[in-house]
Amino acid sequence: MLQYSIKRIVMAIPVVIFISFIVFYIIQLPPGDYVSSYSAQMTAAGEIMTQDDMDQMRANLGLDRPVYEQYAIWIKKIVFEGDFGYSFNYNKPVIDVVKQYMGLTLVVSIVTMLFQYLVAIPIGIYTAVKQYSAGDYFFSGLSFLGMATPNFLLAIILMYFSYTWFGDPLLGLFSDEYVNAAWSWDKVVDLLKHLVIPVIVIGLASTADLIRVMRGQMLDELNKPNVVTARSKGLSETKILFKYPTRAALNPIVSTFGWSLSSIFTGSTITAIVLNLPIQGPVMYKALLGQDMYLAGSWLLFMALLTVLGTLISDILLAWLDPKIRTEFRGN
Amino acid sequence: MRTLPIFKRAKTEAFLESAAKDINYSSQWKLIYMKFKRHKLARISLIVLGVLYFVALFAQFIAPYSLQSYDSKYVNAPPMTLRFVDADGKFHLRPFVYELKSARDPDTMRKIFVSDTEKRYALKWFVQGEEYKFLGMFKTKLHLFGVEQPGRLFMFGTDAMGRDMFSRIVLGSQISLSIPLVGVGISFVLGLIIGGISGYFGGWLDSIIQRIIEIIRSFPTLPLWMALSAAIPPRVPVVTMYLYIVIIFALIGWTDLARVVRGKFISLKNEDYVVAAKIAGVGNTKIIVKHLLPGFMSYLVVATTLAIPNMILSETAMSFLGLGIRSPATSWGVLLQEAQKVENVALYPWKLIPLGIVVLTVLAYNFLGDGLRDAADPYKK
Amino acid sequence: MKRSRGFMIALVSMVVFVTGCFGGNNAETSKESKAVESQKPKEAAVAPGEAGGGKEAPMLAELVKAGKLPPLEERLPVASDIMIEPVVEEIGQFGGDWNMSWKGPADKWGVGMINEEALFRFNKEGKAVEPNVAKGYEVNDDSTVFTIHLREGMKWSDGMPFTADDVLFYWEHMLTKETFGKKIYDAYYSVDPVTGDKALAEVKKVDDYTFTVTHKYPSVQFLERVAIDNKWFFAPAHFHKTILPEFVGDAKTLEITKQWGYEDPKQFLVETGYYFWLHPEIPTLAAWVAKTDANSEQFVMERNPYYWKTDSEGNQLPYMDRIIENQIQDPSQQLLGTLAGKYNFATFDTANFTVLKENEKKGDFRVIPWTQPTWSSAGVQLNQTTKDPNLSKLFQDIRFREALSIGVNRQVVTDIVTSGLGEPIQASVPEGVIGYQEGWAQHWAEFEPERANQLLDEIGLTKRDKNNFRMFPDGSDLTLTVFESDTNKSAFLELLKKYYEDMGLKMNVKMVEGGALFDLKYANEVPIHTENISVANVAFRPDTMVPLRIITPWFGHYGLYTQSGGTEGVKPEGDVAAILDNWNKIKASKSKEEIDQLANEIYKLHMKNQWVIGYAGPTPMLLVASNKLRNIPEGLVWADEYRTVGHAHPAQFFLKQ
Amino acid sequence: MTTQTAQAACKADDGQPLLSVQDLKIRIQMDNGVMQAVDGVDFEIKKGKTLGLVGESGCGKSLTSRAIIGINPKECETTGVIKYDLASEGSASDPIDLLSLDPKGKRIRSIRGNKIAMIFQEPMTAFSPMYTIGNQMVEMIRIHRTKNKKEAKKIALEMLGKVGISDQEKRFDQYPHEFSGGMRQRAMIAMALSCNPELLIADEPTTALDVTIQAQVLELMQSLQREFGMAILLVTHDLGIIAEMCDEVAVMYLGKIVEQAPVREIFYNPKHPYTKGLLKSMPRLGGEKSVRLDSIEGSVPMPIDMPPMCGFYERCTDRIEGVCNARSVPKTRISDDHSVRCFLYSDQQRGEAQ
Repeated sequence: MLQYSIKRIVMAIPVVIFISFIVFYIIQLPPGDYVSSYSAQMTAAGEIMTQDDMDQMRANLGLDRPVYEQYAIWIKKIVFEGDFGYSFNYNKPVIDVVKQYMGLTLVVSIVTMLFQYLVAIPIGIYTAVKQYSAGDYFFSGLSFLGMATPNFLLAIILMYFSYTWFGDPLLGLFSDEYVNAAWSWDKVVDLLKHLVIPVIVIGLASTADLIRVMRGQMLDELNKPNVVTARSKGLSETKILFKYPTRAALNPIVSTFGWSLSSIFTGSTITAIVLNLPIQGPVMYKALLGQDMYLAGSWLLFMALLTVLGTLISDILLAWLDPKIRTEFRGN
Repeated sequence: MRTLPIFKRAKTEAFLESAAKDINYSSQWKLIYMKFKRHKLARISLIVLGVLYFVALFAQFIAPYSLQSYDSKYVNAPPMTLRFVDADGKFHLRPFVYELKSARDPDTMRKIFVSDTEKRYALKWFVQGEEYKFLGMFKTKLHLFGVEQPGRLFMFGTDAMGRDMFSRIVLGSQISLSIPLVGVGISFVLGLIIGGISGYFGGWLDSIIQRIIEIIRSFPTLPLWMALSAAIPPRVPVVTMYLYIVIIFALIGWTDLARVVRGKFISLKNEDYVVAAKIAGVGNTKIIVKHLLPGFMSYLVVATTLAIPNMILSETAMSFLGLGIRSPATSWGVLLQEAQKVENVALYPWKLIPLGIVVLTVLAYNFLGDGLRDAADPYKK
Repeated sequence: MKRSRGFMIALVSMVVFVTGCFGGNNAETSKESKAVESQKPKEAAVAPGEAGGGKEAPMLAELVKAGKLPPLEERLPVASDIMIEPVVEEIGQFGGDWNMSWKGPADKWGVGMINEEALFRFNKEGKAVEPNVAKGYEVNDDSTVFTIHLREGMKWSDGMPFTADDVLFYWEHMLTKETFGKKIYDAYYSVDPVTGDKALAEVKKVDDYTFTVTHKYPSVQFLERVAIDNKWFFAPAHFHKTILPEFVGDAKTLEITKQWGYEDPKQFLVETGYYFWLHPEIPTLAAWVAKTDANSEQFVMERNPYYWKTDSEGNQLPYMDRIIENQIQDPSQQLLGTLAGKYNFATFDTANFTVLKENEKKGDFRVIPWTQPTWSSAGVQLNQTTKDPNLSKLFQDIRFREALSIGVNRQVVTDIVTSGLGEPIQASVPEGVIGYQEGWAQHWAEFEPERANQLLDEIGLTKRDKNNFRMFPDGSDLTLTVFESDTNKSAFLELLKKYYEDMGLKMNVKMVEGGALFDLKYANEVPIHTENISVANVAFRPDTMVPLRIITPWFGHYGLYTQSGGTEGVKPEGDVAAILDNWNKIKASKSKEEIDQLANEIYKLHMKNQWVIGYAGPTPMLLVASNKLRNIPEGLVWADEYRTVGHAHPAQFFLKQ
Repeated sequence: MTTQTAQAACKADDGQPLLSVQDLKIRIQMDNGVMQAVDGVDFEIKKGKTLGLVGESGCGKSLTSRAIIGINPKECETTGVIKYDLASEGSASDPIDLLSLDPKGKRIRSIRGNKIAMIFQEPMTAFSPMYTIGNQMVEMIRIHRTKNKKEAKKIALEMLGKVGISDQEKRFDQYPHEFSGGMRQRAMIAMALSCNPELLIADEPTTALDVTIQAQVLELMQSLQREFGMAILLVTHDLGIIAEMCDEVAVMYLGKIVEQAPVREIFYNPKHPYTKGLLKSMPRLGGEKSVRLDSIEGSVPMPIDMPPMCGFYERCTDRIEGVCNARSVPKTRISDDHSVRCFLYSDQQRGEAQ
């Protein structure tokens, strides 16, 4: 197992290097650079940006150098100094920007994830055990509805209803008075209140997906002969349900955890924009649009790393959860 | 009558299935069909999808108006009610609508619409309207239904430019229901072939393919699309551009399927019957086509039907990011993106009708996939 | 050093605290007499010291009590130099937050303009400037020497005195050294009427509160142009001396740059020297000063305890304690937040008019429309120098522009695009704004499709392709490509496409991202763009109407020609050359009348040529304010030159309890 | 333990049936009607004896065997009486009706695995791949015999040894996939016998195994039966196994027992055409291997809404038109221990049939 993991990690290194290059190249691909995007914004606000101003700015930011040179400098700094570069937009080192948003991003993602698993797995089991019952149809319908409604629209609708019913559209993650306040019990409550809509909106689609997967897996497992064997042994139904089909059905779900690793750190971009959530997704989206390239680049690189790592984790998890593969490694 | 060698069946499957199987010996596909027929929701879904695709095919004929029938008089008009009883209490067999009169509220500038009960327009079949090309072949002015000029029929109300929402939904279905199929088709073929190769042959080929998949999965798609949409010259119509985007989407999106296919191939290739075939000297292609593919064809069918609604939804997301279709070309994504404004939710809720249609379509596809899944499941009766 | 100063302040305030306590009770009784006195500002201005705590915000009074702040009269300029800000409705009450939404630090100007103190600011009508930071000025007869007086005893927000040295410092060590990424502004150059040579002004200190600006040639509009180009003709010398390399050396500046979290010293100096109001560390003269990092979710600005304006009763402004800018990511959040009363002030364009109006009662706010000096709310600019020679020849043909203008039904466009708030008129200067011309609004404004087609035929666009679109006489493809980055324009562009194509002119829309569009403009790759012209007075700000540099789509590379001094770009001819000619005369002009007359010529040339075609008249800017937020004037002009909301003098806004 | 089994072995001779199935009917609701999967099955198993239930796949033999301990899916509507003698519990006089017990209840669960154990045809799928063999064995022992983990493991190891698995300690911690097919089935048997059941239901226990292993497993079962004195219900389609293992045979066709007799009777004096057909298709010992086996012509009809007739009618070579396809076939007693359902033998009891 260890050997396998090491082998996989070693193989991931050239992949990551290649990805870093691609990432940097692609970020440069859309026309214009940070300075033109910045100048366009400032001009729209009434400021006059002349060619000279822009040239000067490009020189200040090192954007006048050829792409490969910029890439080399960037990578060199990452590797040797752990410095991921500088965000033009925030006037801060990239690391600081990422840090600024990481806390709340993790809160949103983890709460959403908990919501997903806590809701989806029991419902998945229920709908499989009671296949074709009224409850099955109800939950299936609900989960499909969640799947079918585009996030951004659902977000707007929920915000509007929250406004008409409670007088507060619950924008962002905190009420105004708590944004800059120190952490307190009230602030936590306020955060939880504001988390309801994001969790529903972000979580619904994947919850629906999870319910379907869980239901399908359970249906497969429930009809396996080992369930009959277990029954013939005199086990109680509950024990059978949880020890045999549920445990087996959870395997693929647990192993997909690795896949969602990168999304935990981003949060849902579109939903976050609509709901005004101060998390990584929109920050990175803005960075991409505004060609704040070191921020965007470092972030994309980070995401790529997580994807590679996530795949690795998924594979290892899958191997570890499947005795067949696990014992093979033990054999080695 | 066919011969049934009773002692040759070394393996019997789960008892219930065997109870049915030997008694009524049918092919796998026939069985799936039979089981599918029993899934009521899936059957209804199939009918719903049939209707939707039929409407999409004859969209220009079914839609009373075109995509460019802007009319400043009827901006943001609510859906009209089809009436049978007129203002005098008289019953009419043929449903009709009243003429809409509009004026702006001087304070809020909102368009106020009042039915003019003096003027009735009966709903008619096969009326003359705007000219279009029927199935892209010949020109005609005939529309399935409508009311006579100058009357207007807005069954789902109008948008901010005075266009009939019903017509836009109908015409938008052409893009929304067709382009996703292209994307799914490409992903499907790529995922199947590459995943199959990776899983069947294994070894260094598998390693390389897996690394390539990892690279593709971590591709930054957003800047890629931004670059693409900037690079495409303005003369390329938006629909074509969107098609390109979907193709790129598919070129990236096949990796998921490929991984599943690979997994299935790996587990199937060690099954006795495949090993037996290999020992017997059957060629690789034949093994794959004859022995491996049927083993999870059902899974593929299901995965595909479930991928289509995802594609439809991702189109709406692309429209949100400004990378999708742009009006006057219309897709459901465009309509949803237009609806995504507080003022529409607050004042003109009928603009959310397209959401209902998208939900319906996605539901139909999902239930269809679900039905297929249940039907293809050999353990299910 | 800093610590000892703090100690001094504490000592002084201890003394004042005692006196303040005694004066407190008189505040109520003295109020009425003060109202009468307000006619004579000087006496009123003396009052705060006497009235004690009642004349300053409670939060400051507390600080004074606690000894953390010197008493009010020590913070204000000398009585005679206090600026009395007239209130719009009534004398206000202290306290409360001014809650708004903003798009984050990218929207620097959004928060900058409303909280800006210029040396001279535009008056209510916008026709002339009035003293603001400056107390007053004198100018000699030929408009070459401007003597500007500052306010004695006026202080920066950190309590350090503001003097002519700060002006001189700014001039000598920042502006002329170009430390903050901007070239020396045009306003500081005077032009030789004969040769057109430019000469840089000289700035000299007379005494602590007086300085002179001396031009080589007459510069009639100097003050107005400073009010636009370089609102703040000063900088806190005591602060900038601690960061500028000239004073601390390059190494130290680099160190400070890193300390502040910046990467590049030059960029750091741009940020601190130009966008100073976003940094809590930098003292300003503004009513509110930054308290938090602008990148945080809430950008908070707090009242400047040394603010140098009072109301007519001697209450130190601003009335409101804080500005709170809540970061939003999507415009819909501003709308929802406003409806829900989360923000007590916001500005909207007309698209949201109906939903705002319908919720006025429920949301307890009011919609205040301000006019905009915009020529149109939907229109196109035809790039006269576009790359394709066939196309530029066509665009330069006045008949083609007329055809494009009359081939579109403005009634329909206006109704759909402006929700009925605009007029179906030509792009023209609105009535009441400088440059207004009789009949301009109706110029080529009728919908005459037959005549439009006839004109196009006359030009020679008679050949048609297989889709029945017109081709150039040489048989090449004729496509009008509109570049756009604003998705809100899509409805208009759709209508435009319909009408243009009805005329047989193929039209494509290319959506590009803002930055990319900016680059394309510079590269002269944009044949048609939908930018609207909005200018309060061409004589103050010529950039959109006179081809001086590349910025406005219609004149394209004519601008590059002027900017490069004739080495690059396209040489302006005909009426465009005439416009430049007039502008050069304005720059060298000796009298305001002459300038007005020349400016009018420029407007007339625009009316005649209609390089900018408008299809829907201008719409108002909507200010939405909570009913509690008072003193917001109605019917002002919303213009960048007047600093948008800043024109309403927000220091005197207040929250009515 | 040994005394208990000895007792059971003793009682085997006194003629009291351990299990008695009467008029067992299983109906399954299908889309196109009700399938009568098992239609009035009667049989008895005496203590220590082996009953073979033979028939083609889908004849309902598996359903019948599973119905005994109530582990059919809930779609199976089961009626009839399944009497089980709980003599060891000291209520010898009053056998209980297993069918009347709640299939999810405690009572039946205490019988499953404990009194009546079952082994299945595919040990690979019958074991869960997720847990070790040891885990799955101990689980059962801990329900019925001892709560103590260590003791349970000891019993399991002992049982593994008994079924001929060497290196038990290691095997105990292995997963099913690490066992060979025969080994798995041995483990299955070890598990089934670990609670000393009185009745072992073996549902095609050797079908999935190759011939040599088959023989070993059968031998194992026989020797264990001798040791523990349990009764066996052997469900199979293989007459060879029947011949080797059983005392009595019941031949099932289309949900009905068409012929029932001691094993010798069936092989030397088959009555029902179906039984005859089966025997013909059986490879003869010493017969030529290359000769293709006979098979019975025709396919089995679906027992859905069947009219009263003989289910074998269409495939029967000896059918009587107008009789076999016109009424349901009554049971005919040929001798004391031989009965058959066929009109060919029912002349003398025609009155009864009508």
